[in-house]
Parts: sequence; structure tokens; C-alpha cells
Amino acid sequence: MNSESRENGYIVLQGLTKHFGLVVAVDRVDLNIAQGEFFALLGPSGCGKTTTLRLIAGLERPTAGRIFIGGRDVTDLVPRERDVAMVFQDYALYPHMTLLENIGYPLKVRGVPRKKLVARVREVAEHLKIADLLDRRPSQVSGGQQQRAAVARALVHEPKVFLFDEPLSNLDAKLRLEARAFLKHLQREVGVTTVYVTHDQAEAMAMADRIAVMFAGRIAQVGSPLDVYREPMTVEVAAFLGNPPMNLIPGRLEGGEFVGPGFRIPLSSTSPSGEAFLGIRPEHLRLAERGETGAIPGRLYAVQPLGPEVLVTAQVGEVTVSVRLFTEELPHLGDEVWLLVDPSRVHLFDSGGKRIR
Amino acid sequence: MRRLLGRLLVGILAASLVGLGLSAETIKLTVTARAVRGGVNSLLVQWLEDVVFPAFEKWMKEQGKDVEVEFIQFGGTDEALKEQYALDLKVGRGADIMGFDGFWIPEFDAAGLVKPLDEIVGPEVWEWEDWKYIPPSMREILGYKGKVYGLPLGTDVRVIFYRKDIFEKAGIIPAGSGIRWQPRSWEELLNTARYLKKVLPDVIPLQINAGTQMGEATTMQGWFMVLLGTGIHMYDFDSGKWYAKHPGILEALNFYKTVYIDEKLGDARTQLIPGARARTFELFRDGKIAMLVEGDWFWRSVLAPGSEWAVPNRNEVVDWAMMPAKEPGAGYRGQNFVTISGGTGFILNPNTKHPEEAWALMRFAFSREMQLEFQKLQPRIRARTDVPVTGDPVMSEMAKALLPLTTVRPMLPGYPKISYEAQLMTERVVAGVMTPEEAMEAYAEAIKEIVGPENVIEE
Amino acid sequence: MAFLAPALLFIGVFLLFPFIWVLIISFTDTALTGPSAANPSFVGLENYYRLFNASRWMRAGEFGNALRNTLFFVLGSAILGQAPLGLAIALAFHRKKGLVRELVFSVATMAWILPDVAVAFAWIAFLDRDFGTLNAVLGAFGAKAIDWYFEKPLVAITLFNIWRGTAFSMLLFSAALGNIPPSYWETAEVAGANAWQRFRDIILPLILPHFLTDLILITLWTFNTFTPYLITGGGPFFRSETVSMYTYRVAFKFLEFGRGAAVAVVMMAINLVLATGYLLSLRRGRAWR
Amino acid sequence: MNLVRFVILRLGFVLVTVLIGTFFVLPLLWLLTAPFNAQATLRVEWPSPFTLRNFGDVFRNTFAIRALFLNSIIQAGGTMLGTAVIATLAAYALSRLEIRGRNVLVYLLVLFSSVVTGTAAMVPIFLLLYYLRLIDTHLGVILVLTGGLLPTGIFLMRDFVESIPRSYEESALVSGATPWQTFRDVVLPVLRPGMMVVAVWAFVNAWGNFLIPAILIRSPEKMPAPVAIYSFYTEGGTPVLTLISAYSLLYAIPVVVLYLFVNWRYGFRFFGGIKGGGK
Repeated sequence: MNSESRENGYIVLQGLTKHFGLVVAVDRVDLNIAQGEFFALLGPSGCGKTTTLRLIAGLERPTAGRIFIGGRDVTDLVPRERDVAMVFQDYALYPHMTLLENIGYPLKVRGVPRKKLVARVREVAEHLKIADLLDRRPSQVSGGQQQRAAVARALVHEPKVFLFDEPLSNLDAKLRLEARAFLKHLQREVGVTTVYVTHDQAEAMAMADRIAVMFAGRIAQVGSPLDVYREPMTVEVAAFLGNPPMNLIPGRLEGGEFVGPGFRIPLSSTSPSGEAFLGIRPEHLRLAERGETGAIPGRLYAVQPLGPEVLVTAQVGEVTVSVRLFTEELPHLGDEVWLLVDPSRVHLFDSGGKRIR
Repeated sequence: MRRLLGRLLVGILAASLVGLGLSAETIKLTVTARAVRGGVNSLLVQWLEDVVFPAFEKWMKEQGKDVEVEFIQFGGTDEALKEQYALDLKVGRGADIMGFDGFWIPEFDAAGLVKPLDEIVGPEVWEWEDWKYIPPSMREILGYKGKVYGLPLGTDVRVIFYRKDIFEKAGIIPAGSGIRWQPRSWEELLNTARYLKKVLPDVIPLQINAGTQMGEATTMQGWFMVLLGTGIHMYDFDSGKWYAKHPGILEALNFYKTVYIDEKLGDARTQLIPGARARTFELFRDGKIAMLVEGDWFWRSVLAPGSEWAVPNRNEVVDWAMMPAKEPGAGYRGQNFVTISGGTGFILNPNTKHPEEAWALMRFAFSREMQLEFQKLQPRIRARTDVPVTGDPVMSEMAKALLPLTTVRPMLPGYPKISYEAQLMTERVVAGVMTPEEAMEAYAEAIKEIVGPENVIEE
Repeated sequence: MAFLAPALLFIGVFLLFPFIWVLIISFTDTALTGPSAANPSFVGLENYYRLFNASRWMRAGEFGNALRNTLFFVLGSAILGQAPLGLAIALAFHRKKGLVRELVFSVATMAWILPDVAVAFAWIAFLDRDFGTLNAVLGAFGAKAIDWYFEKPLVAITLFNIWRGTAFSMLLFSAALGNIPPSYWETAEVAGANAWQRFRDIILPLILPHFLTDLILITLWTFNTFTPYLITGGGPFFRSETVSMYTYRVAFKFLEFGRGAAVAVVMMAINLVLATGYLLSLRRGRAWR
Repeated sequence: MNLVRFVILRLGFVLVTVLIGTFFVLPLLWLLTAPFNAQATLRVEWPSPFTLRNFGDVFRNTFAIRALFLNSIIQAGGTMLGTAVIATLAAYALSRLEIRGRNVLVYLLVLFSSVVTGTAAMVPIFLLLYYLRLIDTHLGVILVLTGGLLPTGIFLMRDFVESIPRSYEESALVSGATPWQTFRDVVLPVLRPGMMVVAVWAFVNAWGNFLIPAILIRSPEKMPAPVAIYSFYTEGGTPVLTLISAYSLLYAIPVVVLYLFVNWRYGFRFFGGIKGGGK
């Protein structure tokens, strides 16, 4: 995964490390982000993704490691010298300025003449469909409009890099979907290299060209959304992606078979014996008849009709397992259920959480 | 608008040119005192600014000198002024001529902050021929250890002021008889008070100052006036020691106790509240106090027309009597009656850049002519024997009767602190928190701490 | 950081430096007038010894008396007066707008910001025995006139200080309450808590840090305030003399700065103890955060 | 039943409000009536005869008028400016600087200031200013007052500063602003209500301070109002109530005007209330 060399990465992080006192927020992170790429940093809160973003922006100084943007070592540069733009989770629109002044601020500090500034702001604002709000103050426009204004401010001075820090988390669900498409479209259009931090796997998958999944300050996996989804390299990654996430059932590997609580599944490839996790996505399970061979026995936990699909949750041993059924009808179920696995779709992880194969 | 600005600029330029011109040749003298035109001691400002300074500047001009005198008004309290002087003098600043209260001199001298006239100006100070009109007692007011630091504006005496109208109403004096009341002993004084209390219960018969609220007024108008009546002073001038414990002190304290605690002939509250003195003046003006021991400025300034406590028909309803000793002949130096004098005046700042001119100004202000001018504004006992109290027979009469009997405070650095302890001692008795014995004990303890046990008399 | 430099300079030059100077002269007989002014000498702990001379410590006009008065004054006016009253006003008008709130807040704030000398005169008039407004009001209800400044001087200045300083607590608590999300109140309300329970269980724990901050500041200010001196002068007979007035009297009556400095150092130590106590409880109070 | 309870509660609230309001207003009545009374006493009474002569008399005291309308304005204004600006800078720096124990530091400074600005430190301060050649200058008074007020000013300011989201500044930094531009364009405007509160507070304190100018100012033409008010005392050291009350009223007006202005324009309140945005 580190096959790309420094030369073909537009943003390059080398051994990037950040300590806050005794806490290691970012731990020896190496990344290559290509020019024009939409790159997402995904992970649970506290995993170090925002810190990584802030290191790229220059808002934090790394404890160790180097940062390159466009081939230039920017590690010791202050933010203004890096020519980046950032959209914050709370948008950070200044309450005392109108949208015009807010959006035009990066131009103002660059000494752009007022007339040119207004023209450029208007251009960007028209593009983002907030041109008629420019005289208002942030408190006088809606959340979605604030979000667009914040994006406009990032766009206005044509930076080399966009940095987004969970820019959609303050929007309601409907707006969020709209904004997703809008941002993705916009990024394609302007073609600026983008680093996008989010904890929402769906958002990351929907928008990014590539994703880096971070846990505890380290990068667990980098790849295209589908690659990461299809072939998670660790239990953590597997459990983080997908909604609902991958089911993980603890058990043992014995002679080419996975032995779980009350079931055995033959495996296509042989693996060394020992404790292991069986990973299977909810859409790769289906309901079976009682006593069908290889069926996993469980107790019914909940049935959730979602419209185009039905989500069935069952208790298997100590864990709950989700099954996604692509049906609009509610299945008639008793207390006991049997789940059937597609053996070609299973993922195996060793006791340390690493993918086997 | 622009024209106005232009004019302003021209004005400023002109002023600074004049300023430059002045600084080259003109000698600038400054005088300060606790006085503000239209406020505190307004008459002093009027006298200096309207009369003395123009005349002096003219006189100097005739001698070919350009001198400009400025009066710096000070509006704060006496304590604040004293503090200002101390700070000023400590860092070598301050006005060339400073209004000073006589009893501050020893304290300032001990700190090396003030100097005698002849040390500042030189021995030629004594060449002034008018010294012969200024008697030693007047030189002592701003003097210390035989040295003279300045010249006093005058001196004062203390008496009992009483309301004739109340006395007539009570039948002590027959109305229109012209008879004057004069007690010969404390007992007579107290009996008059007792009688007034019985006949006119709404009137406070006698107020004699006590407590720290009254400050130096307690020491001068209160404590000394009683203590001197027992035959002793606060300080024994022969042995150079302070009286710490003495039967006289006890007698004086018991007098206070009789007046304020035992017989309630006076109102202790009025002595102890903030603004005690104003309240007292107010009560006297309104005819609520029959007898009040006060200095002569009570007559010439407090009760005088134009004051807020003015009694319109002052000369008809107010009269005065001398303060008697405990018994006839039992007073200080065997006197029948007692009084004490103090005074304020002007000293030279040892840091003055123009000692010669400053001394000239001082001499000029204390010339007979200028003092007579002041006398027109405010008749009182002046420092010069050739300046009589004119225009106010009451003042003249007081001076005549009491100046031979008067004494002064001990001019010693420790005096202000001991004076405060004396005020505190009277307060403790009048507030009823200590017996006279206990109060004297505490007083003795305190003054031993101030001057050392070897410098006190305990009898 | 360059932003901090001017403040550090000011604080260093005008606070720390004079303080060190005060500390040094507290061991000398430095005075502005009198014999020791010419050449002050080191007197060791004598100034301190005189402060704590056991035989007369509690006598009127001595340090112990002033300390006892100060204790009453601080307890009465800051802790039992300003803080609860300020909180009460803030609570009463919390989430209310309008003329009444503006009026009450404005008059309370006026009392806080008007110049010392002016309010001192106003209060001399207000509590005067014969002419005072308060006695006139009490008289209208048939109460006997009280000679406030003579009989109850300490109560009088305590009352004055409550009047003078409540605005600060009021403004502080008002801001603190404004920062509590309304949902907290509403949750409790829905849960069936009455007004008192809501106050005790929700508001009080949330504003506890503010309460302690408020107490630190108003205690220190009240401890050091000099304004009541303009009203009673510490009298009558030192019955309303607080420690700051005592310092002033010792230092300025006879310009004995050595002694005055010793009192100032002791005052500082007392302030330090008070503040430390509050700070410790503040730390405990914030532990749950 | 519920209605009765509501009415009783409502009445109780009104009663308590009236009581509290009365408590704050009553002591000030004298200050409003006495100046217009030809014969003022300590009693609150409708001025009869009503007169403006007291103000005329006050205005004839040029010393006091100069003190009030020139010297006090210079000294209090300078202190206000100094304190508000320096305290804002320092509070900002402190809140953005990660130092352990900085809270304790601020408390200690507040502690210091309350003692050192008192009476005892006046001697060193006097001598210090003498060596700095600042005795008897407005600047000297302004510097000393500012030094004394700073710690509490920082203390009051700190919470305002901490209520500003970091992202405001970071966003400006990433936008290309220098730290100084960030402070000027983003932090300062957002802090304005807080600065106003601190400014009013500093002005009020400087406006009322007697001791410092009394010691540091030596010439009457530079004395501020709290010192000059003593020129309305008589020789006996007692106040002339008519003039004192008239002067006190004049003396109080600038403070009231300043408060009303700031309250109207920015809202006179502490901490918070900023996040909602500009109005």
C-alpha cells in the first residue's frame, strides 16, 4: 500500500507523529494523497484523524515526521504559507461579519482590492447559490446556507488543498445527503486535492476516491472505498464499515472448518488451527430452514422493516448477528432462527484481529 | 472651522513664545495652602491672589525683577495636605512657600524635611527690621528648638461660647440686663449645666470636645481646656517629660465622665459620630446647645455672616466666657482661667530655587500694610503687635483677656501621636467602654511606647 | 507571546515590585515624618509584634477588633448578602425579558458603578437618624427611628455593601444561568421536580463553580474595600473599623509606613488563606466535569 | 385552585421585585433631590424652592469643574483604554497559551492587586513614579491605575475569550491571516462586548479612585473630581450639602451615561451570550 512514491503524491505524510503530553494522538502516519484526489480520513472519534488534518493545515506542529504539499516541505510553515483552505465542523463563520465579508476574508488578508474581492465572492456565492444572502450575517441564515458559506470561504482564494473537518455533522439527515452530493460534485468540478475527515463511514464511502481508516492514532488500512469494504484488513476496519457493520462471530479454526457456537462451516482454503473470528456482512446471510446443513442457530432478537429491506437481528452465542433481507415483506419467524452463510463471502481474522489469507 | 483652527494654532504659538520669553528671565514662585477660592479658606486665597501677589509683583518690578507668583489651591483635608507635604519634601519638590500648621514642624524637622529660615535664606533673614513687631510667642508658632521656620497668620485662643437667648430663657441671666455669665470653677460650670438640663430638657447644656472624630479639635478645645484646669499640661517643660499618669489626668477624665456619662449634661453621640463637628455647629446655630468650648475662629468664621452656620443676630444671642480652672487658682501656673493657642502660617520650602525672592514675598505678605489688608477681610489676632484686631470688638476683647493666660502645645516630634492618644483616652471614657483609671492606664502604656518609658512622668 | 508582554510589564512594575518593597519595609521603622524618617532602621518583627500584642489585641482600635469587624462585614455583606441576593435576582429574571428586568438590573448596576464619594454621601443621608430615608420609611410602618451609624454602624456598612456590590454577583449568575441549556431545566420539570428541587438538583450543581468564583472575588473585594470609611470613618469608637481602614489609619495617620506595611502583609496573608480555601473547593467542585 | 396559586405566585413575584427595586433606588433619591434644593439637608424632600443655583455655584468653582470635565476624563479615559486593551491582549494570550496553573496565576494576581492597590503600597509607588519622572502627570496616574486594575480586568476578560471557539481563529489562520490579523479581524470584534464591560468597569474604578491621584498629582490643575470634591468642604472640614450633592450628581452622570450607552449598544453582562452571533 505504500507503493506510490513521494513524487506522485501531492500531499505526502512521512512518519507523522503528534503527542499531546503523554497521549499519542497521531502515531507514525505515512500517507500519499494524489493530486486532485478526494481523500477521506475515517475513524471513530479520538482516533487522531482530526489531528492529522490539523497537522496538514499547520494548526498543530508535529512531534516528529514531515509533511509535503505539492513537493514542498511545509512541515515548519505557518498555515498562511501553505495555501490550504479548511472548513470546520462548526463552520467558524464570524458572527460580526456579513457573509460577504466572511467569504471574502481570505482575499482580504491577501490584500486583494475591495472591488475584485466583491466580484470574486459574488462569483463563488452564485456558484453555491447563496448570492442573495451576502448581506446577511451568519445568524440570519439557515444551517445549510451557513455550510455553503463556509465552503465558499474555502473556495474563494483557490487554494491548493481543501481540508474538511466533519463539515456535514451539524446538518440534519436530509440536508446532509444533499450536501454530500453537492460537495462531491464541487470537488470534481474544481479538481482541488481534498482531505475530508469524518466518522461517518457512509459519508466517506459515498464521497471519497480513497479512504484511510484510522484507529488509535494509526492508519489501519488505505484504499478505495469498495476495496476497503470488500477486503477489510483488520477486525476493527471490518466492524467499522457498513451499516449495519460486519457480523463478527468468535470461534475456532479446526481442519479447514470454522467452529462457532452450535455450527460448523467448511472453508474453501485451509488455514492453521486456532482461535479466530468469522466475519460476514449482513447482506451475505440469509434465513434458512431448521436443520439445514451449515446453518447457524440463533434466537430471534428484533425485526426492523426499513422499507426496501428488512433487518433481522439474532442472538448467536454471545454475540448478535444482523441479517439484511431484500424483501418488502416481513418474514414470519418463530423464536428460533437459522442463518445460512455464503462460504465464498466470509472473512476470517486471527485472534489478533488480522485478516487471514 | 479652518479659520478657527488657524487662530488656535497662532494662539498656541504665541503662548509658547511668551512662555519661552518668560522662562528666560522671569522668576516663578509658587505658594500653596489648604485653601480654595469659594471653598476652604477662601479669604486666604482672596487676600493672596487679589492683594498680596499683584502688589508684590509690582514692587519687585520696581526693583527690576520679573517675578510671577502663583497660588496652588489645595482642596483636600489637613491630613491629606500633611501627607502631600511629606511626600513633596521627601523628593525635593513642592511649592516655594507652604501653608503649614505649627505643630507639624517638629515632626517634619526630625525627618529633615523642613529647615529654619536662616538656613534656607542665610543670616540676612534677621536683618528684617519688622521682627521687632513679632513677639517670641508668635515666632514659636512655627518654631522648634529656638529656631524659626516661618511666620504665622495669627494665633487663636479658646473660650466657652454660650447662647445668651437660652440663658435668658432659663432665667440664668435676666433678659436685657447686659449681665455676662462667667463661671469661676468646674462646679459652677457644671451647676449651670445641671440647671439648664432641668429647666430646658430639650437643650444640650454643655459640649466639650472628646474623641478621635474631632481630631486635633478634641485635644485643643477639649482635653487641654480641661487638663490645664487641673494645674498640669500634657508635658512638663521643666523636666522635658510627658505626664503619663497623674491625678490631674484622672480629674480631667472624671470631668468628662460627669458631663457625658454620669449626668448626661452633654451629648456623647454628637462627639463620636462622623461629621461630629459640623453637627455640633449646626446644633449650636439652631439653639440646641447652650455652651460650647471652641476656638475664636468659631466666632469669626463659623458663626460669622456668610457661613452656613451663621447666626444672623450673632452679637445679640451669642456671648463668651473664659474656661475656669477646677478651683480658682488651681489651673495651670496657678491661674484662675485657662486657654491654649495654636496657629498656622507659611514656611519656606528648603528646596526652593529662589530663596531670596521667596523670603522677599514672605516678608512682603507679613508687612504691616498687607496684614492690615487681610484684617479687613477677616479680623483676628495677627502675628504683628502693630496690627490690632480691628472691626470686631469681641475679638479684641478675647485677645486682651486671654493672650496673657495662654500656653502652647509642646513642640516635639512625638506630640501628634500623643495628641491622638489623648483623644482616644477621652473617647474611651465618653463612649463608656473604660473607666477613667483604665483609660489613663492605656494612655500611659501607649505614650511609653511612643517616647520611651524614660520620658514619662507617672504620679 | 507578545500579547502578554504589556500586561506582564505592568503587573511586574506596578504590582509585584511595590509588593516586594512593602514586604521589605514591613521589617523597618520607615516613616515619612519624625526621627526615623531621616534614617530608617531594621526593627525585625517589632511591627508584627505590635499588631498581635496579646494584652490589648481585641481592644477597640487594635488589630483584633478590626479583624473581628471585618469578619462580620465580609460574612454579612458578601457571603450572606451579595451572593444570595445576586443569585435570587438572576434567578427571578432568568429567561425573562422586558422593562422590569432592565429596570431592576440597571438600578442594581448603578449602585455598583456610581463613584464612591457620591454614594457615600447618599448613604450618609439615607441612614441618618433624624432625616434619613430609611427611618422615614420605617417610621411610616410605625417602627422606631434607628440611629444606624451610632448604634449599629457595622450593620449599616454591611447593608451599604450589600447594596453596593450585589450587581456583580447578579451579573455573574445571570451569565452563568444563561449558559445552562434550557433542556436541563425542562427535563427536570418534566420529571416532576418542583422549583426548589430544580434549583437544588440541577441549577446549583451546575453553577457551583461560578458560585465559588463569585465568592472568591467578592470576599477579596469586600475584605479590602475602603469605601465604608467615607461613611463611618470606622467609628464610632472603632465599632465599624475594618482591616483596610485599620491599615490606612496606621499607615497614614502618622505616615508610619513600616507599621502600615506590616498590616498590609498580614492582610495579604489572610487574603491568600481565603483564596486558597476557595481554590481548593473550586477544584473539588469541578472534579465531576 | 391552580388559578389562585398562579395569582398568589405572581403577586409574590411582583412584591419581591418591587422590594428589591426599592432597596436599590431609595438610597439614591437624596442624590436626585438635594442638588435642586436651595436649602438641602440630609432629608429626601421635594425641592422647595426648586433651584438650579447650586449648579451655578458649582460651575463657578473652576478648579472643581476643570477637575471633573478635564482631568477626570483624561485619567479615567486613559485608564479605561489601557486596561481594556492590555487586559484583552493578556487574557487572549493566557487562554491560548497552555501553561499549567495559569488559573491559579490569575487568581494570585487578583489577590495581589486588591492588596497592593490599597493604602500600604502608596509609598513605593510614589517613589517609583518619582524616579520615572511621572509624578504630577496624568500618565503616571493612568499607569498606576492600569497596573492595579489589570489582574481583575484579565480575570473578567478571560471567560469572554474562552467562549470564542478556537475554530474562529484557526479558520482565519488557514485562510491566510497572520496572528495579528486574526486577532484584529476575528478575535477583537467578537470580544467587543466583553471589552466594553471591562472598559466600563475600569473607567468606573478610575473615575472613583481618590487615593492614587491624591498622592501622585501635586498640582491642582491636574486634580480629578474625587479630590476636587473636597473643595466643597468648609474651613471646618464639613461638607456644604447643597454644593456637594450638586457636584456629586454631575460627577455621577458620565458613569451613568457610559453604562446606559454600553448596555444599550452591547448589553452590559458577563461571559457568554456571544456565540449566538452579532446583533
